Amino acid sequence: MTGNIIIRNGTVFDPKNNINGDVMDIAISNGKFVQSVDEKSARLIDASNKIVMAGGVDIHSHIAGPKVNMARMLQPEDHYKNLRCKTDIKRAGVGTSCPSTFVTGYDYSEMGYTTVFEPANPPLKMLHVIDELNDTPMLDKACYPLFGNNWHVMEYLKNKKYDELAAYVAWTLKAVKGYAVKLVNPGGVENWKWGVESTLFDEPVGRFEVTPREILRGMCKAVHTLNLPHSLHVHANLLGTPGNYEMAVKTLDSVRDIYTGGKPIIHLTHVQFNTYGGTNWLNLSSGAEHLAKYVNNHNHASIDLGQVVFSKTTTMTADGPFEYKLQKMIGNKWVNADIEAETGCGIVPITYKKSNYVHAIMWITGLEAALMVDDPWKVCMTTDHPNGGCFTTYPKVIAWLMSHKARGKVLAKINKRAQRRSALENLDREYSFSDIAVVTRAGPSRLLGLKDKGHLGVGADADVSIYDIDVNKIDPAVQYRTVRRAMRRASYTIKDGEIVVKDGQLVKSVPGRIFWTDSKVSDDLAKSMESELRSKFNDYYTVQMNNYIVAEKNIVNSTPVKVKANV
Amino acid sequence: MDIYQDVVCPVCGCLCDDIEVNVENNRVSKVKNACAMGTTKFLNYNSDRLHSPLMRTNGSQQPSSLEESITRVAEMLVNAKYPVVYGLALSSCEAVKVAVELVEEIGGVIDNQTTVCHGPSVQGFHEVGESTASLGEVRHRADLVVCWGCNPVESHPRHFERYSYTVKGRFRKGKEDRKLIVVDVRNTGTAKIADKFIQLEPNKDYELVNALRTALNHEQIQCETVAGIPVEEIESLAETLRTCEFGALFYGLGASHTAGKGRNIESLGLLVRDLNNWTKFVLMPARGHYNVTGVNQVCAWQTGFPYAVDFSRGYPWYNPGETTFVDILRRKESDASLIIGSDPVAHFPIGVSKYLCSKPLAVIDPSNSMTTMAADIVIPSSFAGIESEGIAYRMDGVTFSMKKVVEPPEKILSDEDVLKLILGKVKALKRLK
Amino acid sequence: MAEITLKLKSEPPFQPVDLSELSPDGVAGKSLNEVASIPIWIGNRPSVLCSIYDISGESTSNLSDLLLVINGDLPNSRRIGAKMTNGRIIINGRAGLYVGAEMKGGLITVNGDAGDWAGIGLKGGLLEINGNVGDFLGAAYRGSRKGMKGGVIVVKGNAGCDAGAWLDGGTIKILGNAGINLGIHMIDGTLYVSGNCESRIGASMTGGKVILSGKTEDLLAGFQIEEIKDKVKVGEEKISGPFYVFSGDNAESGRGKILIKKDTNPKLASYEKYL
Amino acid sequence: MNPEDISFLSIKSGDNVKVTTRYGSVILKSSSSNQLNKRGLIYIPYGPYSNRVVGDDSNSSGTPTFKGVQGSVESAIGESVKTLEELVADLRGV
Repeated sequence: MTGNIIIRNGTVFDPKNNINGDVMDIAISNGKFVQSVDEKSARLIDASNKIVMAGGVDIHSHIAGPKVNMARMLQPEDHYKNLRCKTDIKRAGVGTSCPSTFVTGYDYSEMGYTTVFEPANPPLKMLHVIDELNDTPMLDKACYPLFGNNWHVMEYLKNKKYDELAAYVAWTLKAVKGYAVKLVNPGGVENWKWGVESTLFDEPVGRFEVTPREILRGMCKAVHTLNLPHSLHVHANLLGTPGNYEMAVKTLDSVRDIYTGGKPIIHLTHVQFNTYGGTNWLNLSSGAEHLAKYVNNHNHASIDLGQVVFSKTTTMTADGPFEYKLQKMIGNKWVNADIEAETGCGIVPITYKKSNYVHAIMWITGLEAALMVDDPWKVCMTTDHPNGGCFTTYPKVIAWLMSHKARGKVLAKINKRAQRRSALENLDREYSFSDIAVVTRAGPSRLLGLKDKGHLGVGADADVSIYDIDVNKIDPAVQYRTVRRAMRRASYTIKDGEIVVKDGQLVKSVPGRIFWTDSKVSDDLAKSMESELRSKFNDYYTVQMNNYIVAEKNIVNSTPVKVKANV
Repeated sequence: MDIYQDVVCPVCGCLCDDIEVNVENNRVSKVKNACAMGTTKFLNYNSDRLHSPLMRTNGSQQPSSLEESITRVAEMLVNAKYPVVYGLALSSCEAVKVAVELVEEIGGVIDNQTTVCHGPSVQGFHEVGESTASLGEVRHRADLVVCWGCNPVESHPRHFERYSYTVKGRFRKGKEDRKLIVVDVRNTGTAKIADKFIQLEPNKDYELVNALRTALNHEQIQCETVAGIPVEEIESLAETLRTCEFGALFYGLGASHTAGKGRNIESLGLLVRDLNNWTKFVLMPARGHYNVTGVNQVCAWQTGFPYAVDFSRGYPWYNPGETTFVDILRRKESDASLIIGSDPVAHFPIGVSKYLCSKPLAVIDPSNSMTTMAADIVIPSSFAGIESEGIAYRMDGVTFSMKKVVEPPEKILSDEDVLKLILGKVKALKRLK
Repeated sequence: MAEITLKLKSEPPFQPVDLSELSPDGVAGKSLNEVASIPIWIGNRPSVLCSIYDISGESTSNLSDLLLVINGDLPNSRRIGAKMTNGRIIINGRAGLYVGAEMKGGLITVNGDAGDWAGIGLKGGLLEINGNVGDFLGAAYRGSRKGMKGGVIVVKGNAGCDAGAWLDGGTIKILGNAGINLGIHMIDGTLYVSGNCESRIGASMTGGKVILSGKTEDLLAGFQIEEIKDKVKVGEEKISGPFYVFSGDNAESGRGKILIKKDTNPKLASYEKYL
Repeated sequence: MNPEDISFLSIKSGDNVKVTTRYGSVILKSSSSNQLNKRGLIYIPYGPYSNRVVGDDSNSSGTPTFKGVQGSVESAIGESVKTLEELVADLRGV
């Protein structure tokens, strides 16, 4: 694989191993961190006066799959703004909000990221997702298949067949090579397929006799039963609706009793879009306070931000009805794409403007959530790329988290009415570098059950980012611009022990691996579930069951994660 | 005898995946479940094969070695200042990936059959987007099916029985629960079985859609007929569309190739968008070549653009009309072409075909065609989905892994492998330079 | 006025020639030698301006005082005068695609035909084409809803299809005939056609004004007659009518106006009963 | 072709006709079809013959004008339909 590397005299932030800015050496051999290596045979990287962290880990970023690709096809005008030439190392491509796959990998890598998970995929089109991820270099990747509006799921729940449900989820993850379970607007997308725009939490889904609450609880239990590495990943109902913080809290609270300690069992994603107060768009406000209070008082839940960054971007989600309402409101081009028996999809390009009241409230809401949740281990930094903004804007978000001054600069320029309604001015909290290492590395890795990611301990995957920031000279609260610049282009990115970025430029292209979960349920249960599934498969789908399965030969560096289920 | 089940049919965009193929002594002996088009392909694919590479010397095509032909193609591409690589709708996605890399390497243009097929539909999509669905959604829910300028009965024979009309779905028993409306200029096979046939005047698609949308907005239409159809009939059609429970509008080249082209599809997109304010409605192209959707997908994720991508300045650039093959030929701008599994000499208007033949022309194809007859270099290839594996996309984007059921003839490589050899040679030549 | 003259050499390349750097902005303040080495692309080969043009004259750093004269037919050229902000270009011969694309100011005169996407996304200045022009004159890029926003385009000859698509300001005058989809998706601004016009004028328009002196086929169903007007103004110019005034596109709940000369369009008399 | 159009030309289904448009002309073998249920409509399958009478002007869409092309049809009994080989030779100019 690779030779030995010593990263010398770096200022190391490795919160998982309680290292907080200590100056030390990090040794790498054969793609893993080791105690020490022979100096003579090692390549030395001088990291003095530089920050050393584990490679970045993104828990939620729409980088590949049918909806991302439709969004690419939808917007040639967007690509024209950022055309990338082929080089000796890089393939050509396009940037902006829906970058081509190669560019996605390169840009992430140049920011020091090494692991990115794609969070919403129709199982029926997983071969497409995987094939795009195969073409997304530089990163370790995985997918979260969608289950929130799945007919089988709703039927198992209606018939109270919980073991079979777990077996079905295990089978699907294995068949389509998914990693975690994602719910998007549970029940609401099925209703949308008949044109119904809003779904109540405790009202049965049309023609299926189960409620969104039951879907949430049932799937949360199934994930628990299967011992999946990541908790239930939820995009709640009523996303993008004034007053929806109540639904967010209700969603988290609906599974509280299932928690038995340890890691969180539910991850509420892109909370910014789900944490509004007010009753309509005119009196919209941030509801972050309420959500933060709940998350602070409970340990069964984690969140990621979905921060909005003022820019032209593209919204895309499996939440078809949300995108329908969005296009009605802003009148832009609109894609809706429903998937039989499983899920939906919507896409609307958008430009977030500082002067726009709603957009300004959105910006405030995300940051308030980040600053009001006390424990950074419960928070992951995301923009829900590209929904809140492109992942290339992460350094901006990091600067806002680290600097009251940086936030203030923007706050002064946003819509005045929104400004007056913001609590940001009074939130003095400023993230430390260690906090940043938590919300961009250690935290997401822990939540994803990636034991070998997000830290620099011996035995972990040697994914490293080195940033040109001298903590003795740079106060991030003041010199946030320096931090932003440094984080946009890593001095070094090391992936599996190979130097892939140097001085902010890609120096080597590597394919990365694709994780998926193989949760083993008892043979008898698996067999009976599968035979029943086979008997009705052709009634549900327009493809044969054998062709639904994604073969491992179609995956570049297929990396199954094996766990044992409780059934 | 070997029996292969759940074979994916590599003919049309329906990509039926329930085909059973019997193979005896490396020959397909029997085909079950396929339509006439699919059966014919599996049984007769071998009938007009190319058996050896050919090169034109002194005006006539002579057999040559694979290596020599690969070298000649690579030289042709490296020497060209504006080469075009065209085709791939009958290739696997794996082959498409190699082709995109090759075109990046040579600084050329890559275009595919979309350009003379649903290219205008893609342009309509750029303008307004679309409300669409996987075909199973239509199967389970649609109580109204509209075929606009498409003729599935004759060109996608199993479309109705598997996906859209006669098929039984979860919420629909079959055609008794659905209504079929056909909008076309002629009384096609599909029109003949429709519950309602709206025969419009040629080139008046946009006018009719505009009138329907105006009627949906309850605005007065100040003329007696539009596109040859009385306004009352248009208003009643708008009412039918508006009041269904789940409508599906399939469109074909009858809409995308008539006057206004992409604007027609854009207007259908707007019609369906408007209908979603009343009910649930989806729009879908009925796509022809089995993997034309796949080429668009791979091109889009690798380059940002679905077809007609110009790498001449190092980055991908796209603008139909400028970077599309027909227009490049019409302006006489290309200086070499490599065609993969397509027959543009037969299918492009005569003026541009002539120009195509006047510049160096190479072809990779399993079978003889007018283009192979006109070419300077011909390299035979295997049939993807029959003689080699690979990924293909159905017209609604559902993805399949195609099977290999027989061995290709001796020494015949897949187009993916031929392209890899050309790419290798191109890289070697560029290093020498 | 400082003048630089480019004379096309014999046997120019037939592959696309990218001249996006060729504008007063790219030439101002440069010596002749520097002008000669302005980068261009011939197909996939990087090259320099003097490989296809003989260059003479004298430059100036004062943009507004700079004239580029380009002699010779180069219909395969791309982007002459793109994004120019000031100064003047005279093209004596056929110009290729994207002439004056995204132009912000100054003046371009084409004494000959111009290709497709001339003046696309124009923001200011004057683009004069004394021959015919191709499709998508003053329109928006693929997928973009930002068409021409300001400035003036005058075409002496005919225009192809989709002229003024997504027009959002400024004026386009076509003195010859116009193709299908004139002013489609128009938001604001003025489009004037002196000759005849193919169908679908103002399709999906939401605002702005199209004025037609010549003949057209049917109007789209989304337009309703509003009044008959004696004369209209295009910029400073008064054009005498009478004109039928239609409003629409009602398919898009639009508030655009189409004015069509009554005398040349007796077919449209059928609308008078709705007045 | 529409059956009435065939009678109007005083030919029978199967006789050769000459189709002319502003793009060119081609000799074809006629065939009567009730799918062409209105007079004045003809249909030519996509391919080397239809491509002699359709236009390469794409309206900057990339797609030639393959449909909705106006033209005329006349009887061409005695004239022969070209073979594919002849068409290729034509194209290559040999």
